[in-house]
Order: sequence, then C-alpha cells, then structure tokens
Amino acid sequence: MSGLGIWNYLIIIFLMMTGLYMVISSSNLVKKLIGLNVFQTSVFFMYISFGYITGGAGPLFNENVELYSNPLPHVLILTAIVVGVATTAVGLALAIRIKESFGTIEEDDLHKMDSSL
Amino acid sequence: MDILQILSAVLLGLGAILGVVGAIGILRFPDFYTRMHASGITDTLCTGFFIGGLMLQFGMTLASVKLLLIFMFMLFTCPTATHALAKAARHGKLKPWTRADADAGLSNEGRVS
Amino acid sequence: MLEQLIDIFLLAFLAIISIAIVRIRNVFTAVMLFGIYSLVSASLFMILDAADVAFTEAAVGAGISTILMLATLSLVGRDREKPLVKKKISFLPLVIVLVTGATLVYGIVDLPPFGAADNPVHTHVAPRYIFQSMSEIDVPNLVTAVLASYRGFDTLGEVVVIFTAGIGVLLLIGGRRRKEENADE
Amino acid sequence: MILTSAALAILVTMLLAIIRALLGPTIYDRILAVNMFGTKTVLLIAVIAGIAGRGDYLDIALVYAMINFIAIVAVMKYFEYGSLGSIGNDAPGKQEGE
Amino acid sequence: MSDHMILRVVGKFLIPYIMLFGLYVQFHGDFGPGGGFQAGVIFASAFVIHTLLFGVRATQKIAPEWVLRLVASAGVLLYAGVGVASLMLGANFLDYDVLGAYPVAGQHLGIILVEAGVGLTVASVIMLMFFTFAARGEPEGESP
Repeated sequence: MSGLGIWNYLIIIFLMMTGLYMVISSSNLVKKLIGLNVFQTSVFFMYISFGYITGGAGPLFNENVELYSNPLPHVLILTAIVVGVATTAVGLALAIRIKESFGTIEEDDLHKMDSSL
Repeated sequence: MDILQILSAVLLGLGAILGVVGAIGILRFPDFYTRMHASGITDTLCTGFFIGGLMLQFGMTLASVKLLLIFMFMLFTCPTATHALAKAARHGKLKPWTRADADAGLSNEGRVS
Repeated sequence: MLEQLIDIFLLAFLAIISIAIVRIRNVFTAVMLFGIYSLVSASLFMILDAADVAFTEAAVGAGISTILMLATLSLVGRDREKPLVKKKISFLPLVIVLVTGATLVYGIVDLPPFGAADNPVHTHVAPRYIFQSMSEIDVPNLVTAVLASYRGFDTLGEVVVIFTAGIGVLLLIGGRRRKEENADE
Repeated sequence: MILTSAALAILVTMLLAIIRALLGPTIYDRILAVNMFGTKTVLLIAVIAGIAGRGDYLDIALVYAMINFIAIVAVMKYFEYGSLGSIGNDAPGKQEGE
Repeated sequence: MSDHMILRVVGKFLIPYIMLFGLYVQFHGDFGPGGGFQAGVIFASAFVIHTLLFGVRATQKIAPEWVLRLVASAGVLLYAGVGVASLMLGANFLDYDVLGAYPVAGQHLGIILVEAGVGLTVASVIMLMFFTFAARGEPEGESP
C-alpha cells in the first residue's frame, strides 16, 4: 500500500474516532450532533477513497479519457449527504423539543431530572 | 514560454503574495480592527489577481466566463461581508486597541465594554 | 504528485479542526468550526475526483447544516450553561475510542492498495456503468446517469426519506407553540 | 508548475487562517478568519480546476463563494440579533397580523 | 437588519442570480456536475438569504407553507409517477426506455423528469425545515 493510502485511511479512522468520542463523551446535545456529522463525513471519505483511481479522471464522459474513477460510490455518498442533513434536522428539532420540555439540553442534567432514563 | 504564460505567472504570483501577506497580517496584528484591515484589503485584490491569472491559463473558453462570474460575485460579497462584520463588531461594543491602552499596560485581546 | 500534496495538507487540516471541535467548550464556536470542516472536506472530495459530491457537500454540509445548527442554537441558548451535575472525568469513552481505533488501524492493513485501477471495487459493476452508459443513456455525467437511471429506485427511496424528514420536523416543531394546547389542527 | 506554487501559497494562507480561527480571542476574529478561509477555498478550487484543465469544476467554486457569503451573513445575524428569523431592531417591512 | 443597509441592498441584488444559478445547475446536471439535489439546495438558499435579511414572516408571505407542502409532495409524486408511467407503458418500474420514441430519448425524458422531482422535493423540504426552525422563536403575529 502506498504511503498516501496509509495516510488517507489513518486520518479517516482518526476523524471517525473523534466523532465517536464527541458522541459518547460530550453532554451537550447539539455537540453530539456535530460529532455525529464528523463521524458521517469520515465514512464519506472512506467510500470516496475506495472509488478513487490514481491518474483517473472524474466521472464526466470525455472523448479522450480512458480511465475514470468509480461513479458508484459518488452516487451513494451524494444521496447520503442530503439524507444526512435531513436526519440532522430531525435531531436538531428533537433537541429543541427537549429544551422546551426540560429546560436544558445537557445530557447529565436530563439524567438527573428524569431518573427513569 | 509565451507571453501569456509569463503574464499569468506574474498575476498568480502577485495574488499569492497578497494572500500570504494578508494571512500573516491576520495572524500577527494585535487586535480585531487591524486584523480586519489586513484581510479585508487584500482579499478582494488577491481574488482578482488569481482569477485573472487563471483566465489567461484557460484562454477564451466558457471557463473564463465562469471565472469572470466568480470574480463579479466575490467583488460584491467580499467587501460587503467585511463591512457588515466591522459594523457588527462596532455594534457589539468592541473597542479598538489604542496606544494609550498599550501604555497603560492593558491587554489587546477581546475587550468588550 | 501535486494532488497528493494537497490531499495530505487538507487531511491534516481536517485532523486539526476536528481536535479543535472536540476541545472547544463554546457550542457556537464549535458550529462555526464545523462550517470550516465542511468546506475543507468538500475540497478534499474535489481532489479525489468526486466533483458532484463536492458540490453537494459544499451546498448542503457547509451551507444548510451550519445554518440549521445556528437556528437551533438561537432557540436552545448559545453558551454551555453551568451544568447542574458536576461532570466527573471519565476515562471510559477514551478507552473505548482507543480500542476501537486500534482495531480499525489493524484492519486497514488488509485493504487493497489505494488508487490502484484493478481493485475489486472497480471490477464488478463499474465498468458497465462507465462504458455502456453513453450508448444506453447518452448522458455525459456518469453520476447523473447512475443516480437517475441505473439506480433510480434507490434515489426514489432517498427522496422519500427526505420528504419524511421534512414531515418529521414539521410534526416536532412546526405549527403553533405549546401555549394554547390542542390548537393544532 | 505555476499553478502548483499558487496552490501551495493558498494552502499556506489557509493554514494561517485556521490558526487564527483557533486562537481568535473574540468571536469576531474567528468570523473574520472563517470568511478569509472560505475565500481562499474558492480560489483553491479554481486553481484545482485549472490544474485538471476542466472548466466544469468552476461551478463548484461559484457555489462555494455563494455559500460562504450566506454562512457569514447567518453567523453575523445570529451573533448580533440572537435569532435567524427576526427582522432586526425596527421593521420596514412591517409584519401585519394574520 | 435594517441598519445593515449595504448588506440588504447587496443581498437583495444577489437573490435572483442565485435562483438563476440553481436553475442552471438543475438543467445542466446532465453535462456537468450538478443535478436535482444540489439545485434544490441552491434554490432554497436564495430564500434562506431572503429570510436572513428581511425576517421569516416576510419570506413566508412569498413562499407560504401550504405551497411548500404541496410542492414537496408533488416532487415525490412526480418521481413515482414517472415510474408508474413506465409501468403503464409495459416496462419495469422506472425503466425509462419506453417513455420516448426510441430508448435514448426515453432515457433523456425520464432523467429530466426525475431530476425535476428531486429538485422540487429537496428545495421545498429544505425551505420548510429552515422556516420552521426560524419561525419557532418568532412571535406569531397575534397576541401572545
């Protein structure tokens, strides 16, 4: 594996782990959602890295190009990004409702208020 | 190397110098207003130089028209954003850091009063 | 060569920004840094030849996500308030993250080489999409061809998901405030 | 070669802007750095399009410029008025009751 | 935002061009980067900037919520309707070959219609979401 590949995948895993850490450890709900987005983006990088071919062109048909990157991961990720923002919006709406009902979006406080959680 | 390439190189070089100078300014100047003057002045001109150099690279194609559109867009939005930001900072009662403050030994960072 | 250099730089930017997002306590600043993060990741997609994905990420990730998060912050309060519960330092999340990360790093050793043209992923269905779509569909942008025609059923599902998410947001926070109960039709 | 050095210069500029965005004592410094970063990203994309020799990619640069402007306006409005949907201090397009 | 005179003027000046660019991305998606998803978001962001500059109530007069709900549903229906139309013409669901006089023409027509459906849905759902978020904190316009 080339050096660039190792570097790419290492950073992808690093980003994934930062996102995971944010989701687990930060108690603010909005920040958790940011962590979720970071995690999601790292998965996008992973797919796009798989589809990349060194020296290939982007998947736009051109008469004098022989080698194209794989268009399939691009399609999957393109839709995943839009779906991702839609789900993020639902999560944010939930955070707003929690704030209105409980007066806080800190998870620790929520646990204290509602012992059934 | 024909004349267009040399001209393009000169334009791109000027743009790069302006960009780096602006970035150094934004990093090194003491308070918000001076930093804003560093970035606000260089940003638009740097964009102009870069776009000009790239237009020479692309030649007379549709791409040059698109570059021109980008330049027009940035020509409107960059100064507007800078102006609005400065106005917001003034509204937010962010005081400029003056020589008197420096003499009095006050810190230069983030005085909102 | 140059593409690799830019790639390395941008990935390093991403790592720096993500660390900063983890460490910063003010949520507003975290949202702003997330905006930068989206911009950088969109340029990275650009470098990796995924122009359409970069387009989407720039418009959706950097634009709409950031704006929706700002709108949420304006409703839930900007700053991290003093928590009622004193947060006790816990090393459990860090341990979990490190163990998971180590496992994944162990896993990448077996991945096929980065950027090679004969990886398994490029041999199965991609050649058909690439080389026959011009005669079958005649749309130069292969991504559009795959998105709308070969995989049209998937995309229908995605559109329905977005529509459902819109309905969900409307049901959760749309309409009148809770002041007058049962005022919603 | 020319474009390569230009891209490198832009990357260095972006690095400096990121440092300011992370240090930035006041929130305005951060917004300024983010704005500068966005501008430089537009230029980077344009230069990448030049390196690849594809004019199609310039659409993406245009969209970046636009999104950058909108995001900066949104951040400022949020910071100044505390809400994205309000009209501001006074209302020229006065809101009538429904 | 009325004390930001320059911002208002420039922003109002840019809105039609942003919309035009959205339409360009929508219909140029076959030949360059772009397509329904991106175009929808760009078109919606024109309304977002209008909201930022003039307040959410003013924008909701231009694009009322019931219209957006209708358009969002219409987009999904358009997409599914293309599939049903190809079923009716004797092919598989979403097989566009039968829509035109010859297969490639059918594919072109199908892709344009489908992308239009995606664009309509995405644009109106994003606008709907943003208006909902922005209007949440605002007074309704009637006595509280």
